[in-house]
Amino acid sequence: MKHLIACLSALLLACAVNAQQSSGPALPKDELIKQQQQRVVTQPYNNAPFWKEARGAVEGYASIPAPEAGVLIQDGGQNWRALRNGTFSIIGGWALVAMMLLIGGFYAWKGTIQLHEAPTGRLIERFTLLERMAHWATAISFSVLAISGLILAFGKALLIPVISFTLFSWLAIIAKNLHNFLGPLFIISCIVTFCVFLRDNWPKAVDFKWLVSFGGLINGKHVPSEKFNAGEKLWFWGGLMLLGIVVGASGLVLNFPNFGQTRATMQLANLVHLTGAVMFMLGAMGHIYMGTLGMAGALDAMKTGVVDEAWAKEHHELWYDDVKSGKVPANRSENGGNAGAGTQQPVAVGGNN
Amino acid sequence: MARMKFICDAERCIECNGCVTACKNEHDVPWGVNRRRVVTLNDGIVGAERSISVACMHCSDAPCQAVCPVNCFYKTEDGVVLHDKDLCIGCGYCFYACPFGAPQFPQAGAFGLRGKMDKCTFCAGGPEKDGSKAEIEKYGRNRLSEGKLPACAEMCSTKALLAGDGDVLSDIYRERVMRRGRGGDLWGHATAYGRPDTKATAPAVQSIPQKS
Amino acid sequence: MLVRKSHDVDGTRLSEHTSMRRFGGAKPSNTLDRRSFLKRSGIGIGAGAFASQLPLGFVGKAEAAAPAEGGGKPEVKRTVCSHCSVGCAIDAIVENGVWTRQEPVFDSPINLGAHCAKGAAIREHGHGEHRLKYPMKLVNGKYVRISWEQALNEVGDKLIDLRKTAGPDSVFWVGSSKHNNEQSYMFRKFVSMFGSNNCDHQARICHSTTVAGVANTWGYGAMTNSYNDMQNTKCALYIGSNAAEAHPVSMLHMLHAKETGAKLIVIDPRFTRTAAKADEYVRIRSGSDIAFLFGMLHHIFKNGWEDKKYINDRVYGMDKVKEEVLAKWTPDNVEAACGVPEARMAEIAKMFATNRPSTLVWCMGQTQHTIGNAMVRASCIVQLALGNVGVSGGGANIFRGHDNVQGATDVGPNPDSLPGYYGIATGAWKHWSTVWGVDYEWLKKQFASQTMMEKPGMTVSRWIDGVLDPNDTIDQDSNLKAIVFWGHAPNSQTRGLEMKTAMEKVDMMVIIDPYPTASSAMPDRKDGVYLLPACTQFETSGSVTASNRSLQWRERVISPLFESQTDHAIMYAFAKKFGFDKEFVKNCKIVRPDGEKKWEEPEPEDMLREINAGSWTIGYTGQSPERLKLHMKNMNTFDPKTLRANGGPCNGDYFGLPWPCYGTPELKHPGSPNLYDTSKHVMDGGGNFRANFGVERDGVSLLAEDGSHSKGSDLTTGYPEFDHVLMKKLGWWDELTDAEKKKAEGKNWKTDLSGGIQRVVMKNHGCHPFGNAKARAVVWNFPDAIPQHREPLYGTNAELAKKYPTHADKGGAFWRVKTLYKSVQDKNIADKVYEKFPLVLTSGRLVEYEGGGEETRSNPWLAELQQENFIEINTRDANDRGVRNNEYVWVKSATGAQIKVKALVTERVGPGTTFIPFHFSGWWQGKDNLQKYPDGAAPIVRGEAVNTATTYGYDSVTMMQETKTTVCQVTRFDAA
Amino acid sequence: MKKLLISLVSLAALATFAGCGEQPQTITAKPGTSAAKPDDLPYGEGKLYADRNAWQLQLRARADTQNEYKRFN
Repeated sequence: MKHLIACLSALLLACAVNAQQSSGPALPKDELIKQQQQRVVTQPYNNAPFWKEARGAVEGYASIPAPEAGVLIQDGGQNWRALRNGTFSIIGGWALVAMMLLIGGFYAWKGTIQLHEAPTGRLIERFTLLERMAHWATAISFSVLAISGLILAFGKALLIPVISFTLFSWLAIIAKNLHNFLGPLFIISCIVTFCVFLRDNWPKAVDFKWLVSFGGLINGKHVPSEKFNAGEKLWFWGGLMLLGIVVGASGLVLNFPNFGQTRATMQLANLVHLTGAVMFMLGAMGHIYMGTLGMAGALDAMKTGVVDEAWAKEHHELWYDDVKSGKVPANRSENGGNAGAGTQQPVAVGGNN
Repeated sequence: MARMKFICDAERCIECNGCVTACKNEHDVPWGVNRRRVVTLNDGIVGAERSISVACMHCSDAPCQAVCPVNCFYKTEDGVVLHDKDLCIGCGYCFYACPFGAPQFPQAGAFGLRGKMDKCTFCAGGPEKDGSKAEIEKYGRNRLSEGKLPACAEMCSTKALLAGDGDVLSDIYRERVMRRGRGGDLWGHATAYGRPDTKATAPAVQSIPQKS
Repeated sequence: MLVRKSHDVDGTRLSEHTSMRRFGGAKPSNTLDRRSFLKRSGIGIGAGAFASQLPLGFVGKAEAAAPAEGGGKPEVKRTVCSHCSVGCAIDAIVENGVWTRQEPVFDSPINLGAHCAKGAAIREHGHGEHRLKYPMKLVNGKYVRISWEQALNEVGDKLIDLRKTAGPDSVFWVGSSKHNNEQSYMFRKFVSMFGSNNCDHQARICHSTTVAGVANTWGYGAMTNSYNDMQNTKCALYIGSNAAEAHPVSMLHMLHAKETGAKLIVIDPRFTRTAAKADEYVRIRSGSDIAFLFGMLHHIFKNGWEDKKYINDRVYGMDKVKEEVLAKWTPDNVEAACGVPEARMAEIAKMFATNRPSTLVWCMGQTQHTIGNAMVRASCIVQLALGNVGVSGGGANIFRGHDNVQGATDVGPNPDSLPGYYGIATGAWKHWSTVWGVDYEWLKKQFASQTMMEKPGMTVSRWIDGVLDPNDTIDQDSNLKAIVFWGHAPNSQTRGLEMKTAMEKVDMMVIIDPYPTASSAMPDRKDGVYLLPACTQFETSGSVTASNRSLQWRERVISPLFESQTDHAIMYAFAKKFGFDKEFVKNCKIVRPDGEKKWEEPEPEDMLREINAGSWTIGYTGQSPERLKLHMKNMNTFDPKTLRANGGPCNGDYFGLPWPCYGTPELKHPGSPNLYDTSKHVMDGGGNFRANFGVERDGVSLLAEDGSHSKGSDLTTGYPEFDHVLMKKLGWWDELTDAEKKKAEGKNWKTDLSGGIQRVVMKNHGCHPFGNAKARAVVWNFPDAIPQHREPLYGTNAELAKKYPTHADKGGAFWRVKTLYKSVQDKNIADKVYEKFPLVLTSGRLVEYEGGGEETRSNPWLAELQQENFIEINTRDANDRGVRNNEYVWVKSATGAQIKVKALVTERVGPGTTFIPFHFSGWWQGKDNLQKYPDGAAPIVRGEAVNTATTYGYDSVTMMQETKTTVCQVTRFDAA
Repeated sequence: MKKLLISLVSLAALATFAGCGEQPQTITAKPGTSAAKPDDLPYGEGKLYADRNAWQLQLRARADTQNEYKRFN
C-alpha cells in the first residue's frame, strides 16, 4: 500500500513539475515596472525587469483589435504542449490500450454471459422507437467522434508512418470536419437521450446493493435490479450526463473560436476535452462490451426494442416484476406510455430468440 | 550552419508598425491576418514603456511543430520554420501552442472552420518551387531565394528589428550595445553595481495645475 | 488573432478586405459581407466549405486576384514616399505597368532603406481601390458619374461666371502640400493668372507660424539642419514634436545619436512614443511652451551658460530678452504657468545648455496655437542664446509634415507671396512676370485691381469666415462663392460645425483629389459639388523637397489609374478653358506621357527649370532636373552623416542640393546642409544670418560684428545684401560678364536673372549674397516683439488667463477677415466655460495615418491597424466620469459639437488633459456618413473628426489655427 | 479487497510504465525536406545563387545593411 501511494504521488509530482517548468515570473507586474523604472536610471539600456515582465504573459497595447493581440508572450502554450503531447496523450493512450486488454481478458475469463433460463418466447417491450433512435444517434455520433478524435490525437504517431503525409492529411481533414460537425449533433443526441431515459434512471436504494457486489460479478450472487441496473445508471449519470457535459462543453469552446475566447481558455478546454473523452471512451468500451459481446440479448433490446421475459427476469428482476404487476405497461408504444393504467397482458411482438 | 533569426531591439522600437505593413505589402496578406504585430508593454508608464515587434520566432524547438496533428511543419536547413498549407487542416493547435501568437487564420468560423493556417515565413515561402505562382499565392514572396532578407526587418524605421543569420545579427547587436556603453557609465563597475551618484528613484512626473 | 474584428462594422467595408485572395481560405463571394459569410459558412455548411479544407493543390490558386505577375521584365522606378517630410526613397518594381513590389533603398542617405508603416505600405497606391475613379457630380444628393469634358465645362463655366459677376476673389483655391514642387509652383501661377491671391495650402495650418517666426528671426523659415545632422548633436530637446509617430524614420538618426552619447529630452503634455525613448521626459501644461522655454532660459542666464561671444557677434536684442526673462520668468512663475518645478527645470536647463551642440526640435505642438509665432521664436531665442544655430549638431530642427510641404511653402500657393517668398508687392509681380514670360500689365488686368493684386489673400484656416462673415467685415468685394479643394482634406481644419455651414452656403465646391476626401461627404448639399480625379505622385514625376530642404526627383512609377489626370494636366486644361493657357505654359514643352489615353501636360522638367530661373531668394536655382536625377542615381556616394558625396559624379554635393543652392546649375553650388554655418565657405554650403531687416534699428547696427563671417569671406564683418550698387561700390561689378551685366543692371541678388551677382559674390569673394547680419531676438514687426506667453482663448485656468491675457481683437485688414481674441477669451471666462468643459483637448498624429487621412485610411494595410478614432483620457478623469477603456464616449466641446469616439484610458496623458488623433473623418457627430460618399470610394476606416469639435482661435501673425489647446468634456456614451 | 488492491497496483504500474514511454517532442525533420514535399532549396541550378556558399555570403552582406553603424560611423 505504501508503495502504491509513493508511486502515485511521484506521478502527480512529475505532472506538477512538468507544468511548473515554464511558468511566469515570481514577481507581480507592478513590482517589475518599478524595478524597470529604477533600472533606467541606474543602468540605462538594461531591460531585464521588462523582459521578466514580458515573459509573464502580461497584456500590453496593440492597436489591432484582435483578442490577445497585446500579449507578447503567452506561456500557457508550453504547458499545454507538454501536457497534451506528454502526460495526457500517453496516459490516455495507454489507458485505452489497457482497457482493451482488460476487456479482452475479461472476455477470455467469462465469455458471453448467457441466460440461465430458456427464453420464454414472451416478449416485453424494453425500448420504444424514440428511445432506440436517441440511443443510436448518440452511439453512432459517439463512435464517429471517438474514432475521428483518435485519428487526430494519435494518427501522427500511428498512421503517418503507415499511410504517409498526404493521405493522412486527407484523412485528418475528414476526421476534423466530421468531429467538428458531429460534435454538436452528439450533444443534442445526448440531451434527448438523457431526457428520454431520465425517469428510469433515478437512483434507488437497491442500486447501492448492486453496486457493492458489482452486479454480482465478483461474488457470483444475483442482485435484483430495476429497468436499469446500477451499472447502467452509473453510465447514465457519470457517462452520458457528467462526461457528456464535460466533453460537450469543452468541445464547444474549441469548436466555436468565433467568440474570441483566449488561448488559455482553449488550452484548458482541450485538456479537459482530452481527459473527458478518454474517460468517455473507456466507459463506452465497457458499455459497448456489455451491450454486445459481454451479455447475450442486450443488443437485441436496443435493436428491436423488445426482450424476452426470461432475460428481463434474470437481469432486471424488479422491472420484470413491475411489468408483471402492470405497474409498467409491457407495451408502451401502443399505450402511449400510459403507465400503470391497465392490466393488459404483454403481447408478443416480433420473433423470438 | 546559418540559423535565421529575428531580433527586436526594445531600445529602438518605436511602434511605428512599419514591419507590419511591410509584411502585408510584400505578401499581400489579407485583412485580419497579421503575420507580424507590435506590442507595447506598460503603455504610458514613464520609464517602463517598451515596444516590441513580434512574429514567428522560428524556434529551434518549435511548439507548433510539436503539436501539429498532421506534421505539416518543417524546418529548412537554415532554421526557418515553415509549413505546408496543402497538409494543414486548420485545427488551431499551433495557435494554442505558440508563445508568440504567430499562427494566424484567415477565418475564425463556427465549427472550427479556420481555413489554412498562415504565419510568418521569414520571407522564405513554402515547399513549392521558389518564386512560383503557387508559392506566392499560398505563402507570399520568397525573398530569401532572391538573396534578400525579410521585408519587415529590411524596412524597420529605426533598425530595431533585425533579421538574418544569427551570427551576423549578434555581431550587429553587439556593436550597438558596445556603443551604447560609450562613456564608461554603462559597463564594468556601474553595470554590475549601479552608479553611485544617480538618483535612486524613477523619473518623477510632476503635477500640473489645471484649474483655477 | 482568431477574430479579426472587435466590433460590428458595416458589411461593405469588410467584404472588400476579407476576400482572402490567398491562403486557401474559402472566399466569400462579392455580395456577401463578412458576417453573413461567417454565418453561412458556419451554419449553412455545405460541401463547399468542406472542400476548401481539403489539401488540394488548387485550393487558393483558384482565388488568384492578385496583380498580374511575370510576363514583363521588372523595371525599377525610384520614387520618394509621399507621407511625411523625411523623404524616404523607395524602389518600386513595375511589371507590365503594374506596381508589383516595393524594395527598400539602402543607398538612400536619408532613410537607409527604413520605412514606417506608411512608407512600407506605399505600394497600395498602385491598387487605389478606394480612389475616386472618374469625374463625378452631385445630383439630387447623390454622386453620379460624368465625363471629363462635362466636368471641365460646367466647373469652368461657373468659375468664369463667378469671376465676371463677383470678381476673381470670390473663389478660394486650396492647393496642396502633396503636390510636387512643379505642381505647387504652377498652382500659384495658375491662381495668379486667374487673378487672385485667394489660395493657400496645408502649410498654413502646419508650420506657417514657424516659417514666419523663424524667417523673421534669422532669414529663412525652414529647418536649419537635417535629420542626418542630428547624429552630431550632444543633446536634443523635442518640444511639441512626436517624431516617433509623425516622423518615424527621423528617429533612426536620433536614436543612433542617443546610443553614441547624446541626451534626448522630450517636453510634451503627452507621454508619447518619442518620450518613451527619452532620457528625460517633462510633462507640461498644453500651450505653456513659452513659460517652459523661458523658464529654461532663466536658468541659462542665471548660470551664465549662454554663449556670450556668439550673442555679441551674431544676435540682436538678446539683452532685452535677458532682462525680461530674468525679471518675469522666475521659477515660481514658470511652475505656475507650465507646471515644472524649479529643480526639474534647472536639471533640464543644465543638460541642454552644457551638452552642446544641442538641437531643438519642434512641430505642431508649438505652431498650432494663437501664440504659435511667439512660441517658435522663444525656441529660436533659446538656441541663439546657446549659440546653437549655424552649428552642426545644433540648429532649430523643425520637422515639417507633408512630403512636400516645405517645397509647396517655398514655391507654392501662398496668399501673401509669390514663389520664393518674393511677396506680392509690385516688384515681385514684375519679377515673376518676367520669369513667366508674360506682360506685367496683362497680369494686372487679370486681377480685380492692383490693390487686390497686392493684398494678401485669405488663408485656408479662415475661408469659412470668408463665406460666412457679413460682407462689410471682409476686406474684399464679394464673399467667397466657390471653393476648390485641390488636394486638401477639410477635417484637418478646426471649427467643423461652421465649416459644414460654409460648405453648404457656397455656390460650388470642387474637389480635385485622388480620393473624394471628407469634403465630399461633409456638407448636406443636393448639388453643386464636383469631384475630379487627380492622380497621386506615383503617377507623375517631379521634385519634392524634404524637411531638410533636400530636393529629390520622383520617377513616374505607373500611368495614372482609372480616369485620373495629373494635377498639372488638369491645371493646363482649366487654363485653356480660362483662356490663359499660352501664358501659363510659355516656357514648358507640352508632352503626352501616356499618348492618347491621357491629356497633354507641361513637362515637369521644364517647370522645374522655370522655378530654377526665378527663385533666387531661397536658392532654388541650382537644382536642375539633371542634377537631381544624378543624385537619385548615385545615392550610394553620399555620406549619411554629412550628406556630402565623396567622389562619384556628384562629388562635393550635398544630397538633394538642400536649398539654398545658389546660382545657376553651372555654378555647381553644393547646397547648404546646415543654414547659417560660418565654419564653411559659402561655396561649400556655409553661410551666416541674413540681412533682411535693414542695417540698423534705433541706432543699433543689425549687421554682424567684426570677425563674424562665413569661412573665406572677403568681407570680414557684417554687410548688407548685394545689389548692383554695392557691387559697383566694391568694385566687383566688372567681374560680371557682359551678358550678365545687361541682366543685372538695376537688380539685386534676388532679381538678377543672370545669376551673375550671386556667382561673383560667392565664387569670387566668398561672401553671402543675402548679406551678413545678426539674428533678431527681438522681432519688432510682430505683435509681441519679445515672445509673450498668452493663454489660449479656450482654457481651463481662468486665473492664468487673467495674468496672461490674449491679444486684442483684430479688424478685417488682417488676411481680409476679422479675427477675435480678447472678446472670445473674456466671454469664455465670464461664462465659466472651464466649468462645463474642464478637460484640455489636444490633437495630433498617429503613425499609421497622415493628414486628413483619406488616403491612408483607404489603404487596407494601414487601416487595419487603427480601426477607430479614440480619445486618450487619464485613468483618474475616466474614473471620475465612469468611463471605461475601449467604450464609446461622447466628447463635447464648447462649440456645441459632440463627437463619438472610443475611450483609451491611459497614463499617456496626465489628469486634466485629453488627446484625439485628427486623421479621422466620415462620421458626423455620432453618425456614419458612408452613404454620402461616392459609391466605392469611401475610405475603409471612417471615424469622428476631432476638428468637428475644435474651437475658434488663430495665430496673430499667420492665421494658424489653434488645435492644440482647447477644452472639452467627456461623458459616457449612454449618458448622452 | 485483495483483488481491488491488485487491480489498483497494476493500474498504477501501468501508468508509471506509460510515463517511461514518453516520446521526444521535437520533430527532427531532415534538413531541407518537408514533412511531405521536398522543400525547394533557395540556391542551386537555375536559381540566382549557384550554391549554398554564394547564397549565404549574399545574405550575410545583406544583413549588414541593417547595421547603420557601418555607414554612420
